[in-house]
Formats: sequence, structure tokens, C-alpha cells
Amino acid sequence: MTETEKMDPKELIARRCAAEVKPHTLVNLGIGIPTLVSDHLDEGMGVFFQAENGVVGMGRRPPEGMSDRHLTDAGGSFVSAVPGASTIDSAFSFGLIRGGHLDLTVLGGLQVDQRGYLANWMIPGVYVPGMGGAMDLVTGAKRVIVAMIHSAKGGQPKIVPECSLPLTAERRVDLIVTEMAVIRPEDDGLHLIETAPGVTVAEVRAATAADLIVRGDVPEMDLSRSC
Amino acid sequence: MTETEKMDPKELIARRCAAEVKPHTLVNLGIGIPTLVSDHLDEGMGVFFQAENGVVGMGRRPPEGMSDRHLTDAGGSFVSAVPGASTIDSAFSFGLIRGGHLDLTVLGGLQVDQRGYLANWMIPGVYVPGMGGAMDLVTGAKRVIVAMIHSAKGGQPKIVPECSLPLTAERRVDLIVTEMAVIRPEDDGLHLIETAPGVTVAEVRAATAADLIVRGDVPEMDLSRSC
Amino acid sequence: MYQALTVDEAVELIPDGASVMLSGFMGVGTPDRMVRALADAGKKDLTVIVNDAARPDRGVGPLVAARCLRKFIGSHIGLNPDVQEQMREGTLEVELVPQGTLVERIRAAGVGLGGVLTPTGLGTKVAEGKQVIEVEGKPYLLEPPLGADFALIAARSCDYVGNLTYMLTATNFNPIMALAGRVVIAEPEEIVPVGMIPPDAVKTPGALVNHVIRRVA
Amino acid sequence: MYQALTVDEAVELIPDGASVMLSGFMGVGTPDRMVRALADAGKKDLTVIVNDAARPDRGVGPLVAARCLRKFIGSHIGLNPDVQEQMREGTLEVELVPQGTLVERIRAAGVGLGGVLTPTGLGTKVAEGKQVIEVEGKPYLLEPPLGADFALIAARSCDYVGNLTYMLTATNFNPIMALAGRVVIAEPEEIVPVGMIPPDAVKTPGALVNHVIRRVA
Repeated sequence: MTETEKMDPKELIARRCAAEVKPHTLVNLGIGIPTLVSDHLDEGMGVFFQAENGVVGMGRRPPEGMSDRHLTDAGGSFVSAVPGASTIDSAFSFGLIRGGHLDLTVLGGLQVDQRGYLANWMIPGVYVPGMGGAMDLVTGAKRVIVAMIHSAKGGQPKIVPECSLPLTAERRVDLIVTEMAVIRPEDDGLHLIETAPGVTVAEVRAATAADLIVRGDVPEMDLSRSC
Repeated sequence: MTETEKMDPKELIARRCAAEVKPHTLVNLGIGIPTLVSDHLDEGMGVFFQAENGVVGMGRRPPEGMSDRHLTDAGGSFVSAVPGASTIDSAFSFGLIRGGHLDLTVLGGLQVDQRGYLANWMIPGVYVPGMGGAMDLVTGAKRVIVAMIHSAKGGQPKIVPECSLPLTAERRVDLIVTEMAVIRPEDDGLHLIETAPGVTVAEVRAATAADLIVRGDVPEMDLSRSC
Repeated sequence: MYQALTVDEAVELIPDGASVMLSGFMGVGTPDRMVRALADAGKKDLTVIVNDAARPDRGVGPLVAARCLRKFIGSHIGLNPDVQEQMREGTLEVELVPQGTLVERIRAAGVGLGGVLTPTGLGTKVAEGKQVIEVEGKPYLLEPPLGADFALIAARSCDYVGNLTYMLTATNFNPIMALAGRVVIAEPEEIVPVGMIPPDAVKTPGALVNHVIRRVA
Repeated sequence: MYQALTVDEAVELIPDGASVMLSGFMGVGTPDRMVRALADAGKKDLTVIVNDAARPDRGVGPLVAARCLRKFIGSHIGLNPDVQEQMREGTLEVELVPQGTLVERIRAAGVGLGGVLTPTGLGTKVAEGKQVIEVEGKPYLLEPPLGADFALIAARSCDYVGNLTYMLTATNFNPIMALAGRVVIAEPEEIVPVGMIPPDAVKTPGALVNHVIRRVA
């Protein structure tokens, strides 16, 4: 796995997340690493990407010189629309999100805790960007995946016993994907279910402040499924 | 006023109601007598008629053979749409009604009482058609006019001290127009403000179970303002 | 996200006792082929959520006439004597809901809200037994969300990914009910290639539609 | 129902201290001519309701930079350092609202509902000091309606009676805010004759629009 060992950590996370996306589903990707997930999906899968600002069927960047200011993603960047796309107002867009019509959201994280609760919208006294659509996404999506670098800059653990940062929602996320591991929050805590190529269980534990439950051998991430 | 004395009572009511419609407003007309109101308005007035089923800018019956089942009024009858019309879903339609965007509604009535409260949606044990949009209209419209024949069949008074029939809303209507009189509910009760041509105050009182307040001379309805 | 089904295949998906939303206003914008097939199939004990009872031969009428319903939730039943008769017999339960409240309760279920706070119905029979919530000094009735097992949608056009459009007043409850059925079945008048419905013209994104009824052969 | 005004005439309607809804998402779908004119006019103490603070030169940015605002109500301020700075100084009050709650609060004001019952924000800082209402055994936050003195709308097309359309993701908050301003002012990119926007394509009926801004000469 020389290739994957050299892989950029963000690319590795995006690639692993892509394997979680099912055909013919409605998916919302957050800003940052989550945005990269779509690069690893086959356009023939029938996945429609929704953006909070009101598009179902967002496509990649338009051809050079053909972007238009009436069509952007939730970060304000120019995008295209795939054949079969639809555009909707903000109330409808959040109706899809809150109403349980969104099959999956992949979001970045600042902290995730033992209960599977996510904090990703502010660092009091340091950075207050606002929650944007994150609280609705985490509350309403059928499935929530947190895609993030395992530790903060400086090595501070981001997977912790209890979030010290303000929570995004009181909902257990479904999966945590980092460049070191795949972790599934369950009733009894955080299950370490995969490690990245070349990463040991002990290394994951050392970089994680929360307890990790390990049942039997932990397989290595399968990064071959995505394109 | 020989002409108006001979006028059909429903036509007289509709004509008097038409004088209450202001240019460039949004108006909803109920089934029955209220429907006749639009016949007495100039199309150049810029009045848009809304129907609960989702049209703003309803027009008259289409030319013979040109009606289409995708465009009807709230009674299910074929209508047309005026230039500048728009069609909206039911949530938007009632958003206009409940949100205070409707300038006027003219509705039929079974009873109106001393407080100005209207009952117009059921006669327990006799007839239970349902309220349709009436409760939202009476609750939400900026102005509510009740257009009805003064007494029930058999001469039973419909303007009563307190409605015995189930109320449509706990909102004081703004005006009552009958073939005998125009009555304005206010804080202190029902003010008789106009009588129909050839009808005396005593005759109106005799046909009305509620007290009527009369201040000075009661003028005769002016039916010349409408077209 | 969807499959094209025959009307009979779609009807088979709907079991006796199911709750079914049916769009339409006096039969305008109602999926008539589905209604007739459900009646012909002799479905029993359905709960139907629909604006009005239309007339015996229109809208939900054929389902009432065939005695397929156990419960009717809607705003108006005045023009369908079958409903009045079955209500008097006690074989059909009728829940009358103000039309604006009905559509907002359906929307609330569809968009994940916990209910509707409306001034409509305060001080009337509609308020009986319901909670009144005060917000900023004004009272509102608390009306619960209203979802259903199935939403049967009458569309004008449908493309291959299930995007729907509606025409004029045949729109009515359709776009709202398409949010609130656990299974959404669309009966379009025409099926068109992807791209024929521009993004801004789509009224119901295909992501909400589970099944599409084939066109008549 | 509307009059065509110059930008300057429209700006004169808006007094210091007014509450103003401003559509747009990262500046896409924002009425930029109105924003610039308000900033140039040196308006003071405005309360602005807008999805996000965009960037200093986009969306509401010029109003922030010109220090026209006393209060900002929105869901995201992360990309506008001016907001962060004025918030720290204490000269700008910021109320952060989850985006889905924000748009529903605006809609509630626009459609005459008493508030929003949403699961979003439960158990977070957003819930602090707010009432929790239980409906059918599930808890929801009660969020009040949010209206404004003015709603400034960026439309793609407008016809002579004020019917509006929007284009692609420039739609966003526009159709909802057009319901919730006591005075609604539309800034269209183009003005077209009545009839060019078919009834089913209208996103905001002209009945909601009080004023239309003239096209650039």
C-alpha cells in the first residue's frame, strides 16, 4: 500500500468517506475535507449533492469562463448543476435537511466525544464563525459522518471524553473518519473499526483522549472501493 | 330608484360590496353571493383576486370550449387567469391569507352576532360541510366583509345577540352587507350605517334580533359607485 | 431514486389500513388513475388525508363510494353526500381541519418541525382539547404534524430522475404532500427526458419521489 | 401595488434604526445596488437580518464596513473580519441563529404563524433561555417569528405588476423574506412586460411587492 501510505491525509479521509456513499442518494458535503468526497465518486452512481443554499444536483466547477454568479455552493464558490438538478429556496432546502430527506451529510469537526456528540461551530473567545447550517444538518440528516484530521494542530486530541467546545447537536453521529482510523459511536462508546494503512491500534489510542472499544482484530481501511 | 328596488337582492348585495373594494388590492371572494362582487368591478382597477386553491389573479370564465381542468376557482368551477397572474401551492396560498397579505375577503354568513363574530361553516346535526378556508380567511384577512341575505329562509334572524351556531373565528368582522342594510360592528355593538333603497330603519330593526345602534339619519346605500 | 411502476404495481404497495395523502382540490390535481385503481382493488380501512371530499365521481370520491375509507382528514365535505351518509352511519370517521392548518400540519411533518402554532381556530370548536401556547403575548393553537405512509401526487410533468412540475391550480397540496409521505408515488401526465425541466421550474425534486407511475400505454 | 423608484428614492424610505431583511447567501442573491446606496447614505443603527456576513466587499459587507449596523441577526459571520472586530469592540450586537431556524422564523412571521417548533439547537447554546415544548412525546425548541420593517429582495426578473423570479442559487432567502417585510422592495436585474413570466414561473406574486427599483439607466 505504498501509494496510500503516501496519500495526502485529507485525500485519504475523503476517499474513505466516499465508500460510505450509496447509489441514488441525496448527500450534503460540508466545507473543507468533505467537499473532496465527491471527487472519489462515479458520476454514474446517481448521487445528488445538495447544498444548503438551495441546489439539489450540484456539479463540479464549470468550464473555464463559464461560471455564473447565480450558481454557487454553500461556500460561495462557483459550481455547475448536473442534468436533473433542481433549485429551491432556503426554506425548502432546510425542509429537506430537517425533514429527514437527506440520506447523508459529511461534515468537518472540531471535537467529537465519547457519546458521539459533535462540536464544530465555535471556539469561545477565539473563533465564532456561527453555525450556518451545521446544527440543522446534524439534527436532521439520516446519517452523519464526521470527516476530520485526527488531532488538532499542536497534537491536541479532538476525540475526547466530553466535548469542551459548544455542541452542534445532541445527536450521536454515525461515523468518524480520520486519516488514522474509522470510529463508530454506539450506545456503549466509541468503537475503533478500522485503522489507516500503516497505523497501529496503539497509535490511534495514543492520539485519542476518549476510550476506544476494540473487538477482535481491527481491519485496515479498504480504500479500493472508491474510484 | 325604481331600478334598484327591483334589483335582485343578491345583485344588490354584490354591488354594495363592490364599492368597498379598493384599487390595487388583493381580494378573496367566497362562494355564493361574494362571487358576484367581481362582476361589478372595473378590470382596470388593478384588483387581483386570490382563490384558496392557489391562484393570484383569477379571471372570469374562459371563452367557450377553452376551459382547462388545471385552472379552477375554490369551488371547482373553471376560471381564467388575468395577465400578471401567478399560481402558488396551498401552503403559500394560506401564507398569503394568514400572514396578513390579503387586503379583503368577502364571505357568506349563517349568523353574525352583536360582537361582530361570524358563524358560517356548520349547522350541528343538520349540515356539516366543513370550514374549508373560512377560518383562516376570517382570522387572517386585513378586512372581512360578510355578504348575506338578511334573514334565513322562514324569516329567522341571522343577525343575533350571540351566535348559536359554531363560530368561524373569534375575530370581529369589519362590515355586514345585506339586501336591507349595511352594518358595522364596533366596540360598542352593531352600527346601522346604511339602509337599502326603500327600506326603513324600523324594517331593518324588525328583521334583526341583535340591537342596532343608530346615530342620526341613516343614509341610503349608494349603489352608483360600482360599475 | 424511483422506479416506473404500473398503476396496479403501485396499488399493491399500499396495504389495507394504510394512511394515504391524496393531493387535489375539488378533484383538480388529484392522481385519478391511482384513486380508481385503489377503489377497484377494494382496499379497506384506509385513512385518507385530502383537502376535500370533492364529489362522488371526483377526487377522493370513488374511494368513498367503494367504502375503502375508515377515516377522512380534510377541510371540506359539503359536496359529497356519500361522506355525509357514511359519517351518519358511523362507518367513516371524519376529522375536519381548517385548510390553512391542514397544509401547515402536513408541511410540518414534511420539513421536520414539531407542529404548527396558528391563530386559526382559537375560540372555536377546532380549539377543543388543544393546547394554547403564548408567544410574545399572543395566543396560538398548537396543532401537531400530520404525515402519512403514502403520498399520492398528481404531476404535470416528470423527468427520468423524478423531478416534478405542476400546472396552475392543479398544484395545490401536491408539492407539500410530496414532502410528507414516507413513500411518495407520482402520477404524471407526461414523462420527459432529463433536462426538459430546467432546475428553476422543478417544484418537487426527484430526491423526494420514490416511484413514478408509467404513462398509459 | 408598486412603484418604480430610483435606488436613492428607495433608500430614503428606510430610516435610521429600521430593521431590514437582506436576502443572499455569501452575497449571491443580494440586492447590491440597495446595499451600496444604504452604505453611501450613511444609515445608522440598522438591524439587519441576513443569512451570513459574506465578505467585506460582498453581500451585507459594505453596510458593516460603513458601520451602518447596530445589530446583525444571521447564521454565519466567519468570513467577515469587520463583523468579528465590531463584535469584539461591542459596537455591533450579533445574534447567531441556525440557518434552518432563521429561515423558518422569517417564514413564520410572513405566513402568520406564532413561531417555530424545531429540534435544531436542543441541548446546545442555542437553547439557552428558550422554551421547550413537547409534542407527541418529543421535545422541540420554541423559536419566535422574525419579521422586519423592510425586506430588500434581489430578483432576476420583475414584470410591471411586481411578479418576481429568481435564478438558481440566487433564490435562497428571497422568496421567504418577500413574505416577511412590512415594506418589500425588489431590485430586479431586468424588468419585463406582463405576460413574460408565466403564472407557474412566478416565485413571488406582485401582491407582496410594494416597490420596484428602476433598472440602471
